[in-house]
Amino acid sequence: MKLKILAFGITKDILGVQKKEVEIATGATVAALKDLLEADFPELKKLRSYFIAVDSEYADDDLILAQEHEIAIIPPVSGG
Amino acid sequence: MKLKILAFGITKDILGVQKKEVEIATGATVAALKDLLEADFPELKKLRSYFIAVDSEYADDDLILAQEHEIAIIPPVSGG
Amino acid sequence: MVDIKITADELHVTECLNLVADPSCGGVATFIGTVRNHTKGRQVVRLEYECYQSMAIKEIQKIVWQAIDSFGVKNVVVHHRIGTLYPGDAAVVIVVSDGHRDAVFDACRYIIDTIKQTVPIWKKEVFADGEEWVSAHP
Amino acid sequence: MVDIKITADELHVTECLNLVADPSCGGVATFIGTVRNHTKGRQVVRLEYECYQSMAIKEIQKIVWQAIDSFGVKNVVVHHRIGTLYPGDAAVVIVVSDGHRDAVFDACRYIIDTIKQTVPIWKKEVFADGEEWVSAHP
Repeated sequence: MKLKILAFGITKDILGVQKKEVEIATGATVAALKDLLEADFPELKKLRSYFIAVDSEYADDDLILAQEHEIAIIPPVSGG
Repeated sequence: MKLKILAFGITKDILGVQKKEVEIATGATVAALKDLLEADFPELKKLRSYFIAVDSEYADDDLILAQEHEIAIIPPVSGG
Repeated sequence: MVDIKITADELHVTECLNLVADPSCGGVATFIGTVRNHTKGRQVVRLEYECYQSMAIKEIQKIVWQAIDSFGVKNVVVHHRIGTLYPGDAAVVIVVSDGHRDAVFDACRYIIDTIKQTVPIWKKEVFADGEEWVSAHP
Repeated sequence: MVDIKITADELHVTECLNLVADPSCGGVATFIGTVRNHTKGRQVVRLEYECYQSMAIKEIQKIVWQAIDSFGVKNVVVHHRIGTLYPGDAAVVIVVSDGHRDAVFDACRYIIDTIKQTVPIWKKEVFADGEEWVSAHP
């Protein structure tokens, strides 16, 4: 399946774009997506941390992704 | 000696005036002044508490008073 | 920067904020105490604030310097209003700015808590059917 | 009353204070986060704030409702600015009002502390000689 990924902050710089399509096995989890992203963009592993949000909520590693999800990479936040 | 006493808040109501002269033995302490005031104005004893300030500072009971002091009765404060 | 004022005039929060404005400070904590329209179920018509001015200024100065000592904050403004106040009016404005967020909160809270304990300012609540000096009796 | 806003426009503290104005509330605590002119000894030229808007609003709403649940406060305003900010500009204004002084301080502090931990807003510090996403790296 194809996932649409949004990237913000430093992850937008790492991916080079704000929106990206990623091809991944149907039924893949958040953890699998992270592995895939880290393989393509090893700079992600140098971050203090990062999370995946699904439909505007922080997602656990075992959440199963679907094509209709809005998926975002959330690097360490620094609001305020 | 004669002491000039300022009264504020509810103690102004109890004394009936904002400034009062009190006659007391030379060398009297804050504690002695309080006894004298409470004898004349028993309503003072019904307060939650009250303090004597001497020259704009809270005074201990054993401080010795003098005619040139500015003395004030400080009932429970309620600023803010 | 420290600015302390006791005044019968209306308090202006923006004036206080402008006083502490400092581009080296990233955090500003403020406490504003306003007159409530009720107390223990009774409707408040107005408050009458009275003050022993010379001592009140001294006591507020002590509190502000204790706060600066304890929490290391840079700028503090304390403006207290006296006289007749109506529900909604600001009676006290405290503003603290510094580079450290925890410090500005701690200092601001220390200042208002201690003002309420030691500064010789008194308020009388005036109700439709009577009046009462706040905290005077047990 | 709850009012949450993320905007590219200048923040106005008096607007936020007017929103929480409530004669049943005697205490108002405010936190204002402003842009500092230096960080770790380097001169800050400007900050660039970026935001995942739909999620950021949701996360701020969660935080505000947790604060209302935990501390029982009545009125909360959170306005966060995004886009390009310069030293001295307000990036966030939080205002909490209630009848209880401790509660407004606790709620205000909880809200800013938690915003800094969970809300998807990012700032890049731009220096004369480079730029850096804040907190991105260990």
